[in-house]
Amino acid sequence: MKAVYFAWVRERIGHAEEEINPPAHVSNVADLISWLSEKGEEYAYAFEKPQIIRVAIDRTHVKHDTLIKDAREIAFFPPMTGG
Amino acid sequence: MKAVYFAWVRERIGHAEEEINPPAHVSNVADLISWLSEKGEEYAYAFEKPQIIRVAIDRTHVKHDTLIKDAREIAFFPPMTGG
Amino acid sequence: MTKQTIIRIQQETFDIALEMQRLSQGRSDVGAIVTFTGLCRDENAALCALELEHYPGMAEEEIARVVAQAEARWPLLGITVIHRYGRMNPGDQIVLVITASSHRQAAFESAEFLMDYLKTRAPFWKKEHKRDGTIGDWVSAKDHDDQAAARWEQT
Amino acid sequence: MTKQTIIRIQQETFDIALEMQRLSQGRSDVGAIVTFTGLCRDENAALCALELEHYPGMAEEEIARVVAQAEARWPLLGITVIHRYGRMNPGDQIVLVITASSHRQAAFESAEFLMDYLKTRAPFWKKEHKRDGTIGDWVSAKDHDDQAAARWEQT
Repeated sequence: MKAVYFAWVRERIGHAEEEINPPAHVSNVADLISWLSEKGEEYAYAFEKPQIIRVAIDRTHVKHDTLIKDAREIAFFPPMTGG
Repeated sequence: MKAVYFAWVRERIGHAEEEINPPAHVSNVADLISWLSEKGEEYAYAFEKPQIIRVAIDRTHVKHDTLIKDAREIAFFPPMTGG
Repeated sequence: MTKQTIIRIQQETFDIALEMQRLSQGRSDVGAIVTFTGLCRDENAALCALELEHYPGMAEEEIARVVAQAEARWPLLGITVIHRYGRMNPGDQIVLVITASSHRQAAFESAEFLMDYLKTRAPFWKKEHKRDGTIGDWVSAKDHDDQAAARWEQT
Repeated sequence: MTKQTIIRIQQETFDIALEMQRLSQGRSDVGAIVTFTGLCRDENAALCALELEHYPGMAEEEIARVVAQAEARWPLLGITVIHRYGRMNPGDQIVLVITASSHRQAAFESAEFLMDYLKTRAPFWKKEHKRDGTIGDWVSAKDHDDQAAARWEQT
Protein backbone atom coordinates (compact mmCIF):
# COMPACT_ATOMS: atom_id res chain seq x y z
CA MET A 1 0.00 0.00 0.00
CA LYS A 2 1.01 3.61 -0.43
CA ALA A 3 1.81 5.69 2.64
CA VAL A 4 1.61 9.49 2.35
CA TYR A 5 2.76 12.06 4.89
CA PHE A 6 1.84 15.71 5.37
CA ALA A 7 3.06 18.79 7.26
CA TRP A 8 5.50 18.05 10.09
CA VAL A 9 4.97 14.30 9.79
CA ARG A 10 6.32 14.59 6.24
CA GLU A 11 9.16 16.88 7.34
CA ARG A 12 10.26 14.57 10.14
CA ILE A 13 10.16 11.45 7.98
CA GLY A 14 11.93 13.26 5.18
CA HIS A 15 9.76 12.27 2.25
CA ALA A 16 6.16 12.69 1.17
CA GLU A 17 5.23 9.15 0.17
CA GLU A 18 6.45 5.59 -0.19
CA GLU A 19 5.27 2.05 -0.77
CA ILE A 20 5.01 0.02 2.42
CA ASN A 21 4.45 -3.70 2.95
CA PRO A 22 3.52 -4.28 6.57
CA PRO A 23 3.54 -7.91 7.77
CA ALA A 24 0.31 -9.79 8.39
CA HIS A 25 0.17 -9.15 12.17
CA VAL A 26 -0.17 -5.40 11.48
CA SER A 27 -3.94 -5.28 11.30
CA ASN A 28 -5.16 -1.83 12.32
CA VAL A 29 -3.97 1.77 12.13
CA ALA A 30 -2.43 1.72 15.61
CA ASP A 31 -0.41 -1.41 14.70
CA LEU A 32 0.77 0.26 11.53
CA ILE A 33 1.95 3.36 13.40
CA SER A 34 3.94 1.15 15.84
CA TRP A 35 5.44 -0.77 12.95
CA LEU A 36 6.38 2.41 11.07
CA SER A 37 7.94 3.89 14.23
CA GLU A 38 10.49 1.10 14.17
CA LYS A 39 11.63 1.83 10.63
CA GLY A 40 14.17 4.34 11.87
CA GLU A 41 14.88 7.42 13.98
CA GLU A 42 13.00 9.75 11.62
CA TYR A 43 9.88 7.59 11.86
CA ALA A 44 10.23 7.28 15.64
CA TYR A 45 10.40 11.09 15.80
CA ALA A 46 7.39 11.60 13.49
CA PHE A 47 5.28 9.16 15.49
CA GLU A 48 6.64 9.93 18.99
CA LYS A 49 3.13 10.91 20.13
CA PRO A 50 1.02 8.43 18.19
CA GLN A 51 -2.23 9.58 19.80
CA ILE A 52 -2.08 12.98 18.08
CA ILE A 53 -1.48 11.57 14.59
CA ARG A 54 -4.52 11.77 12.28
CA VAL A 55 -4.98 9.08 9.69
CA ALA A 56 -6.98 8.80 6.47
CA ILE A 57 -7.50 5.61 4.50
CA ASP A 58 -8.28 6.18 0.85
CA ARG A 59 -8.97 9.86 1.57
CA THR A 60 -11.42 9.31 4.44
CA HIS A 61 -10.66 10.11 8.06
CA VAL A 62 -10.38 6.94 10.20
CA LYS A 63 -9.72 6.12 13.85
CA HIS A 64 -6.68 4.24 15.10
CA ASP A 65 -8.66 1.04 15.61
CA THR A 66 -9.72 0.87 11.95
CA LEU A 67 -8.52 -2.20 10.07
CA ILE A 68 -6.11 -1.47 7.23
CA LYS A 69 -6.54 -4.60 5.13
CA ASP A 70 -8.05 -3.15 1.94
CA ALA A 71 -6.28 0.21 2.08
CA ARG A 72 -4.65 1.42 -1.11
CA GLU A 73 -3.52 4.80 0.24
CA ILE A 74 -2.99 5.56 3.90
CA ALA A 75 -2.16 9.09 5.00
CA PHE A 76 -0.59 10.33 8.25
CA PHE A 77 -0.73 13.94 9.31
CA PRO A 78 -1.03 16.33 12.29
CA PRO A 79 -4.39 17.78 13.34
CA MET A 80 -5.68 20.04 10.57
CA THR A 81 -5.25 23.82 10.73
CA GLY A 82 -7.01 25.01 7.60
CA GLY A 83 -9.93 27.39 7.36
CA MET B 1 -45.68 68.34 20.51
CA LYS B 2 -45.28 66.87 17.06
CA ALA B 3 -46.92 63.54 16.27
CA VAL B 4 -45.54 61.49 13.37
CA TYR B 5 -47.05 58.38 11.81
CA PHE B 6 -45.54 55.63 9.69
CA ALA B 7 -46.62 52.75 7.45
CA TRP B 8 -50.26 51.69 7.86
CA VAL B 9 -50.72 53.93 10.89
CA ARG B 10 -49.92 56.86 8.57
CA GLU B 11 -52.13 55.48 5.79
CA ARG B 12 -55.10 54.99 8.09
CA ILE B 13 -54.79 58.42 9.69
CA GLY B 14 -54.28 60.01 6.30
CA HIS B 15 -51.32 62.25 7.01
CA ALA B 16 -47.72 61.81 8.11
CA GLU B 17 -47.44 64.38 10.89
CA GLU B 18 -49.24 67.04 12.86
CA GLU B 19 -49.00 69.22 15.93
CA ILE B 20 -50.98 67.87 18.87
CA ASN B 21 -51.84 69.46 22.20
CA PRO B 22 -53.10 66.78 24.55
CA PRO B 23 -54.76 68.02 27.76
CA ALA B 24 -52.95 67.71 31.11
CA HIS B 25 -54.62 64.43 32.17
CA VAL B 26 -52.94 62.66 29.22
CA SER B 27 -49.76 61.69 30.99
CA ASN B 28 -48.34 58.56 29.39
CA VAL B 29 -48.19 56.96 25.96
CA ALA B 30 -51.24 54.75 26.58
CA ASP B 31 -53.28 57.82 27.57
CA LEU B 32 -52.15 59.60 24.44
CA ILE B 33 -53.18 56.70 22.21
CA SER B 34 -56.67 56.68 23.81
CA TRP B 35 -56.95 60.42 23.40
CA LEU B 36 -55.86 60.28 19.74
CA SER B 37 -58.31 57.43 19.06
CA GLU B 38 -61.13 59.82 19.84
CA LYS B 39 -60.05 62.43 17.33
CA GLY B 40 -62.06 60.72 14.59
CA GLU B 41 -62.84 57.55 12.71
CA GLU B 42 -59.49 57.45 10.95
CA TYR B 43 -57.67 57.64 14.30
CA ALA B 44 -59.95 55.02 15.84
CA TYR B 45 -59.10 52.75 12.90
CA ALA B 46 -55.34 53.37 13.15
CA PHE B 47 -55.34 52.67 16.88
CA GLU B 48 -57.99 49.93 16.97
CA LYS B 49 -55.46 47.50 18.46
CA PRO B 50 -53.46 49.83 20.68
CA GLN B 51 -51.33 47.02 22.10
CA ILE B 52 -49.60 46.41 18.78
CA ILE B 53 -48.71 50.06 18.15
CA ARG B 54 -45.03 50.87 18.66
CA VAL B 55 -44.06 54.29 19.91
CA ALA B 56 -40.88 56.34 19.90
CA ILE B 57 -40.34 59.55 21.83
CA ASP B 58 -37.67 61.79 20.37
CA ARG B 59 -36.47 58.91 18.19
CA THR B 60 -36.10 56.36 20.97
CA HIS B 61 -38.37 53.34 21.43
CA VAL B 62 -40.57 53.64 24.52
CA LYS B 63 -43.20 51.50 26.25
CA HIS B 64 -46.82 52.48 26.64
CA ASP B 65 -46.37 53.40 30.29
CA THR B 66 -43.69 55.99 29.51
CA LEU B 67 -44.56 59.56 30.51
CA ILE B 68 -44.83 61.95 27.59
CA LYS B 69 -44.31 65.23 29.40
CA ASP B 70 -41.04 66.45 27.81
CA ALA B 71 -41.58 64.89 24.40
CA ARG B 72 -40.97 67.09 21.38
CA GLU B 73 -41.61 64.40 18.74
CA ILE B 74 -43.70 61.31 19.33
CA ALA B 75 -43.95 58.65 16.63
CA PHE B 76 -46.55 55.89 16.15
CA PHE B 77 -45.96 52.92 13.89
CA PRO B 78 -46.57 49.19 13.41
CA PRO B 79 -43.99 46.59 14.44
CA MET B 80 -40.89 47.03 12.29
CA THR B 81 -40.26 44.83 9.26
CA GLY B 82 -36.88 46.03 8.05
CA GLY B 83 -33.73 44.02 7.61
CA MET C 1 -6.29 48.84 17.37
CA THR C 2 -8.46 51.13 15.29
CA LYS C 3 -12.08 50.27 14.86
CA GLN C 4 -14.21 51.39 11.96
CA THR C 5 -17.94 51.89 12.11
CA ILE C 6 -19.95 52.72 9.02
CA ILE C 7 -23.72 53.23 9.15
CA ARG C 8 -25.63 54.40 6.11
CA ILE C 9 -29.32 54.70 5.25
CA GLN C 10 -29.61 55.19 1.54
CA GLN C 11 -31.80 54.77 -1.49
CA GLU C 12 -29.09 53.50 -3.85
CA THR C 13 -27.70 49.98 -3.78
CA PHE C 14 -24.31 49.03 -2.31
CA ASP C 15 -21.13 47.31 -3.45
CA ILE C 16 -20.24 44.55 -1.02
CA ALA C 17 -16.66 44.08 -2.23
CA LEU C 18 -15.99 47.80 -1.83
CA GLU C 19 -17.53 47.84 1.63
CA MET C 20 -15.45 44.82 2.72
CA GLN C 21 -12.34 46.53 1.43
CA ARG C 22 -13.09 49.63 3.49
CA LEU C 23 -12.99 47.51 6.65
CA SER C 24 -9.93 45.37 5.95
CA GLN C 25 -7.73 47.45 3.67
CA GLY C 26 -4.29 48.43 4.95
CA ARG C 27 -4.45 46.29 8.07
CA SER C 28 -3.40 42.74 8.85
CA ASP C 29 -5.13 42.15 12.19
CA VAL C 30 -8.45 41.16 10.62
CA GLY C 31 -8.72 37.38 10.43
CA ALA C 32 -12.42 36.96 9.78
CA ILE C 33 -15.04 38.93 7.88
CA VAL C 34 -18.70 37.95 7.87
CA THR C 35 -21.19 39.62 5.56
CA PHE C 36 -24.94 39.31 5.58
CA THR C 37 -26.91 40.51 2.57
CA GLY C 38 -30.68 40.64 2.68
CA LEU C 39 -32.34 40.49 -0.73
CA CYS C 40 -35.82 41.32 -1.98
CA ARG C 41 -37.35 37.88 -2.32
CA ASP C 42 -40.32 36.99 -4.48
CA GLU C 43 -42.04 34.19 -2.62
CA ASN C 44 -44.76 33.10 -5.04
CA ALA C 45 -43.80 34.84 -8.26
CA ALA C 46 -46.48 37.37 -7.27
CA LEU C 47 -44.32 40.21 -6.06
CA CYS C 48 -43.55 43.10 -8.33
CA ALA C 49 -41.71 45.27 -5.85
CA LEU C 50 -41.24 46.08 -2.21
CA GLU C 51 -41.54 49.60 -0.94
CA LEU C 52 -39.44 50.33 2.10
CA GLU C 53 -40.52 53.19 4.31
CA HIS C 54 -38.31 54.38 7.14
CA TYR C 55 -38.21 56.94 9.92
CA PRO C 56 -35.44 59.32 8.85
CA GLY C 57 -33.22 60.31 11.71
CA MET C 58 -34.41 57.61 14.06
CA ALA C 59 -33.28 54.85 11.67
CA GLU C 60 -29.66 56.02 11.87
CA GLU C 61 -29.83 56.60 15.62
CA GLU C 62 -31.42 53.25 16.41
CA ILE C 63 -28.93 51.36 14.23
CA ALA C 64 -26.10 53.25 15.95
CA ARG C 65 -27.44 52.08 19.32
CA VAL C 66 -27.57 48.45 18.13
CA VAL C 67 -24.06 48.74 16.67
CA ALA C 68 -22.75 50.16 19.97
CA GLN C 69 -24.20 47.15 21.79
CA ALA C 70 -22.45 44.79 19.40
CA GLU C 71 -19.16 46.65 19.83
CA ALA C 72 -19.47 46.41 23.61
CA ARG C 73 -20.18 42.70 23.45
CA TRP C 74 -17.64 41.40 20.89
CA PRO C 75 -14.03 42.33 20.09
CA LEU C 76 -14.72 43.80 16.66
CA LEU C 77 -12.31 45.61 14.37
CA GLY C 78 -15.00 46.93 12.05
CA ILE C 79 -18.76 47.07 11.51
CA THR C 80 -20.72 48.22 8.48
CA VAL C 81 -24.50 48.49 8.36
CA ILE C 82 -26.19 49.77 5.22
CA HIS C 83 -29.98 49.76 4.99
CA ARG C 84 -31.79 50.90 1.87
CA TYR C 85 -35.20 52.52 1.59
CA GLY C 86 -37.47 53.14 -1.37
CA ARG C 87 -38.60 50.73 -4.04
CA MET C 88 -36.87 47.35 -4.45
CA ASN C 89 -37.40 44.78 -7.19
CA PRO C 90 -37.08 41.04 -6.62
CA GLY C 91 -33.39 40.15 -6.40
CA ASP C 92 -32.37 43.63 -5.24
CA GLN C 93 -30.14 44.03 -2.20
CA ILE C 94 -31.90 45.59 0.80
CA VAL C 95 -29.56 45.40 3.75
CA LEU C 96 -25.87 44.73 4.33
CA VAL C 97 -24.13 43.92 7.60
CA ILE C 98 -20.38 43.35 7.72
CA THR C 99 -18.41 42.44 10.83
CA ALA C 100 -14.63 42.13 10.98
CA SER C 101 -12.72 40.57 13.84
CA SER C 102 -9.53 38.68 14.61
CA HIS C 103 -11.51 35.49 15.07
CA ARG C 104 -14.47 33.98 13.36
CA GLN C 105 -16.79 33.43 16.30
CA ALA C 106 -17.01 37.14 17.17
CA ALA C 107 -17.64 38.00 13.52
CA PHE C 108 -20.40 35.39 13.11
CA GLU C 109 -22.17 36.06 16.40
CA SER C 110 -22.14 39.83 16.09
CA ALA C 111 -23.44 39.75 12.50
CA GLU C 112 -26.32 37.52 13.57
CA PHE C 113 -27.01 39.73 16.60
CA LEU C 114 -27.05 42.84 14.40
CA MET C 115 -29.50 41.30 11.95
CA ASP C 116 -31.81 40.05 14.70
CA TYR C 117 -31.86 43.51 16.26
CA LEU C 118 -32.24 45.36 12.98
CA LYS C 119 -35.27 43.21 12.17
CA THR C 120 -37.03 44.07 15.40
CA ARG C 121 -35.73 47.56 16.32
CA ALA C 122 -34.79 49.52 13.20
CA PRO C 123 -37.75 51.68 12.08
CA PHE C 124 -38.32 50.30 8.58
CA TRP C 125 -41.54 48.94 7.10
CA LYS C 126 -42.07 46.90 3.96
CA LYS C 127 -45.09 47.17 1.69
CA GLU C 128 -45.73 44.73 -1.13
CA HIS C 129 -46.64 45.76 -4.67
CA LYS C 130 -48.17 42.80 -6.48
CA ARG C 131 -47.42 41.81 -10.03
CA ASP C 132 -51.12 42.10 -10.92
CA GLY C 133 -50.91 45.83 -10.31
CA THR C 134 -52.59 45.89 -6.93
CA ILE C 135 -50.87 47.29 -3.93
CA GLY C 136 -50.71 44.56 -1.39
CA ASP C 137 -50.38 44.60 2.33
CA TRP C 138 -47.76 45.85 4.63
CA VAL C 139 -45.54 42.93 5.56
CA SER C 140 -46.40 41.67 9.04
CA ALA C 141 -43.79 41.45 11.75
CA LYS C 142 -42.91 37.86 12.57
CA ASP C 143 -42.97 36.34 16.02
CA HIS C 144 -39.87 34.33 15.25
CA ASP C 145 -37.97 37.57 14.63
CA ASP C 146 -38.86 38.71 18.14
CA GLN C 147 -37.77 35.34 19.48
CA ALA C 148 -34.52 35.54 17.53
CA ALA C 149 -33.78 38.91 19.09
CA ALA C 150 -34.84 37.74 22.56
CA ARG C 151 -32.28 34.95 22.71
CA TRP C 152 -29.46 37.54 22.93
CA GLU C 153 -30.94 38.79 26.21
CA GLN C 154 -30.69 35.43 27.89
CA THR C 155 -26.95 34.85 27.56
CA MET D 1 -35.84 24.94 -6.63
CA THR D 2 -32.37 24.55 -8.06
CA LYS D 3 -29.44 24.35 -5.70
CA GLN D 4 -25.92 25.30 -6.62
CA THR D 5 -22.84 23.84 -5.00
CA ILE D 6 -19.39 25.13 -5.82
CA ILE D 7 -16.27 23.67 -4.21
CA ARG D 8 -12.82 24.77 -5.31
CA ILE D 9 -9.31 24.20 -3.98
CA GLN D 10 -7.03 26.66 -5.67
CA GLN D 11 -3.80 28.60 -5.42
CA GLU D 12 -5.14 31.90 -6.77
CA THR D 13 -7.28 34.32 -4.80
CA PHE D 14 -11.05 34.70 -5.24
CA ASP D 15 -13.54 37.46 -6.02
CA ILE D 16 -16.28 37.48 -3.40
CA ALA D 17 -18.69 39.69 -5.36
CA LEU D 18 -18.39 37.40 -8.39
CA GLU D 19 -18.93 34.29 -6.28
CA MET D 20 -22.00 35.82 -4.62
CA GLN D 21 -23.37 36.68 -8.03
CA ARG D 22 -22.96 33.09 -9.19
CA LEU D 23 -25.27 31.96 -6.38
CA SER D 24 -27.98 34.61 -6.62
CA GLN D 25 -28.01 35.75 -10.24
CA GLY D 26 -31.16 35.20 -12.23
CA ARG D 27 -33.24 33.98 -9.32
CA SER D 28 -35.47 35.75 -6.82
CA ASP D 29 -35.97 33.08 -4.19
CA VAL D 30 -32.76 33.93 -2.32
CA GLY D 31 -33.52 36.19 0.63
CA ALA D 32 -30.30 35.89 2.60
CA ILE D 33 -26.65 35.45 1.70
CA VAL D 34 -23.97 35.00 4.33
CA THR D 35 -20.29 35.08 3.42
CA PHE D 36 -17.35 34.18 5.60
CA THR D 37 -13.87 35.22 4.52
CA GLY D 38 -10.82 34.01 6.41
CA LEU D 39 -7.77 36.23 6.01
CA CYS D 40 -4.07 35.72 6.70
CA ARG D 41 -3.63 37.54 9.98
CA ASP D 42 -0.36 38.87 11.35
CA GLU D 43 -0.72 38.59 15.09
CA ASN D 44 2.42 40.31 16.38
CA ALA D 45 3.81 42.02 13.28
CA ALA D 46 6.17 39.04 13.14
CA LEU D 47 4.62 37.07 10.32
CA CYS D 48 5.98 37.33 6.82
CA ALA D 49 3.81 34.69 5.21
CA LEU D 50 1.78 31.56 5.78
CA GLU D 51 2.38 28.45 3.75
CA LEU D 52 -0.69 26.30 3.31
CA GLU D 53 -0.15 22.63 2.56
CA HIS D 54 -3.06 20.40 1.63
CA TYR D 55 -3.85 16.82 0.71
CA PRO D 56 -4.89 17.04 -2.95
CA GLY D 57 -7.90 14.93 -3.73
CA MET D 58 -8.89 14.36 -0.12
CA ALA D 59 -9.36 18.11 0.47
CA GLU D 60 -12.07 18.30 -2.22
CA GLU D 61 -13.71 15.05 -1.10
CA GLU D 62 -13.76 15.97 2.57
CA ILE D 63 -15.18 19.43 1.88
CA ALA D 64 -17.84 17.82 -0.34
CA ARG D 65 -18.82 15.56 2.58
CA VAL D 66 -19.11 18.54 4.92
CA VAL D 67 -21.13 20.48 2.33
CA ALA D 68 -23.48 17.50 1.88
CA GLN D 69 -24.08 17.48 5.64
CA ALA D 70 -24.94 21.18 5.58
CA GLU D 71 -27.31 20.68 2.64
CA ALA D 72 -29.06 17.85 4.48
CA ARG D 73 -29.44 19.96 7.59
CA TRP D 74 -30.55 23.36 6.28
CA PRO D 75 -32.81 24.45 3.40
CA LEU D 76 -30.07 26.02 1.29
CA LEU D 77 -30.34 27.38 -2.24
CA GLY D 78 -26.58 27.62 -2.75
CA ILE D 79 -23.23 26.88 -1.14
CA THR D 80 -19.77 27.96 -2.21
CA VAL D 81 -16.57 26.83 -0.51
CA ILE D 82 -13.21 27.99 -1.85
CA HIS D 83 -10.03 27.11 0.01
CA ARG D 84 -6.63 28.30 -1.16
CA TYR D 85 -3.26 26.61 -0.75
CA GLY D 86 0.28 27.86 -1.21
CA ARG D 87 1.90 31.00 0.15
CA MET D 88 -0.25 33.75 1.68
CA ASN D 89 0.87 37.18 2.83
CA PRO D 90 -0.74 39.05 5.74
CA GLY D 91 -4.09 40.43 4.59
CA ASP D 92 -4.54 37.80 1.88
CA GLN D 93 -7.80 35.89 1.61
CA ILE D 94 -7.47 32.19 2.52
CA VAL D 95 -10.95 30.72 2.63
CA LEU D 96 -14.42 31.70 1.46
CA VAL D 97 -17.74 30.19 2.48
CA ILE D 98 -21.01 31.49 1.03
CA THR D 99 -24.46 30.21 1.92
CA ALA D 100 -27.68 31.33 0.28
CA SER D 101 -31.14 30.61 1.61
CA SER D 102 -34.64 32.03 1.70
CA HIS D 103 -34.16 32.98 5.32
CA ARG D 104 -31.31 34.34 7.33
CA GLN D 105 -31.09 31.75 10.10
CA ALA D 106 -30.33 28.86 7.74
CA ALA D 107 -27.71 30.96 5.97
CA PHE D 108 -26.01 32.02 9.20
CA GLU D 109 -26.06 28.64 10.89
CA SER D 110 -24.87 26.67 7.89
CA ALA D 111 -21.99 29.09 7.22
CA GLU D 112 -20.84 28.76 10.81
CA PHE D 113 -21.21 24.96 10.67
CA LEU D 114 -19.18 24.81 7.45
CA MET D 115 -16.36 26.88 8.92
CA ASP D 116 -16.26 24.87 12.16
CA TYR D 117 -16.05 21.64 10.18
CA LEU D 118 -13.53 22.95 7.66
CA LYS D 119 -11.26 23.97 10.53
CA THR D 120 -11.24 20.51 12.06
CA ARG D 121 -11.80 18.14 9.12
CA ALA D 122 -10.40 19.64 5.90
CA PRO D 123 -6.84 18.38 5.33
CA PHE D 124 -4.94 21.69 5.31
CA TRP D 125 -1.96 22.70 7.42
CA LYS D 126 -0.47 26.13 8.00
CA LYS D 127 3.22 26.86 8.47
CA GLU D 128 4.50 30.26 9.54
CA HIS D 129 7.34 32.10 7.84
CA LYS D 130 8.68 34.77 10.17
CA ARG D 131 9.62 38.27 9.16
CA ASP D 132 13.17 37.74 10.49
CA GLY D 133 13.74 35.17 7.75
CA THR D 134 13.39 32.09 9.93
CA ILE D 135 10.82 29.46 9.15
CA GLY D 136 8.61 29.17 12.16
CA ASP D 137 6.47 26.36 13.40
CA TRP D 138 3.48 24.64 12.00
CA VAL D 139 0.40 26.26 13.45
CA SER D 140 -1.06 24.10 16.22
CA ALA D 141 -4.63 22.92 16.12
CA LYS D 142 -6.76 24.63 18.72
CA ASP D 143 -8.92 22.88 21.28
CA HIS D 144 -11.60 25.52 20.88
CA ASP D 145 -11.91 24.63 17.20
CA ASP D 146 -12.68 21.04 18.18
CA GLN D 147 -15.20 22.30 20.71
CA ALA D 148 -16.77 24.58 18.11
CA ALA D 149 -17.22 21.63 15.77
CA ALA D 150 -18.48 19.36 18.56
CA ARG D 151 -21.41 21.62 19.43
CA TRP D 152 -23.08 20.73 16.11
CA GLU D 153 -23.22 17.08 17.21
CA GLN D 154 -25.24 17.84 20.30
CA THR D 155 -28.21 19.46 18.66
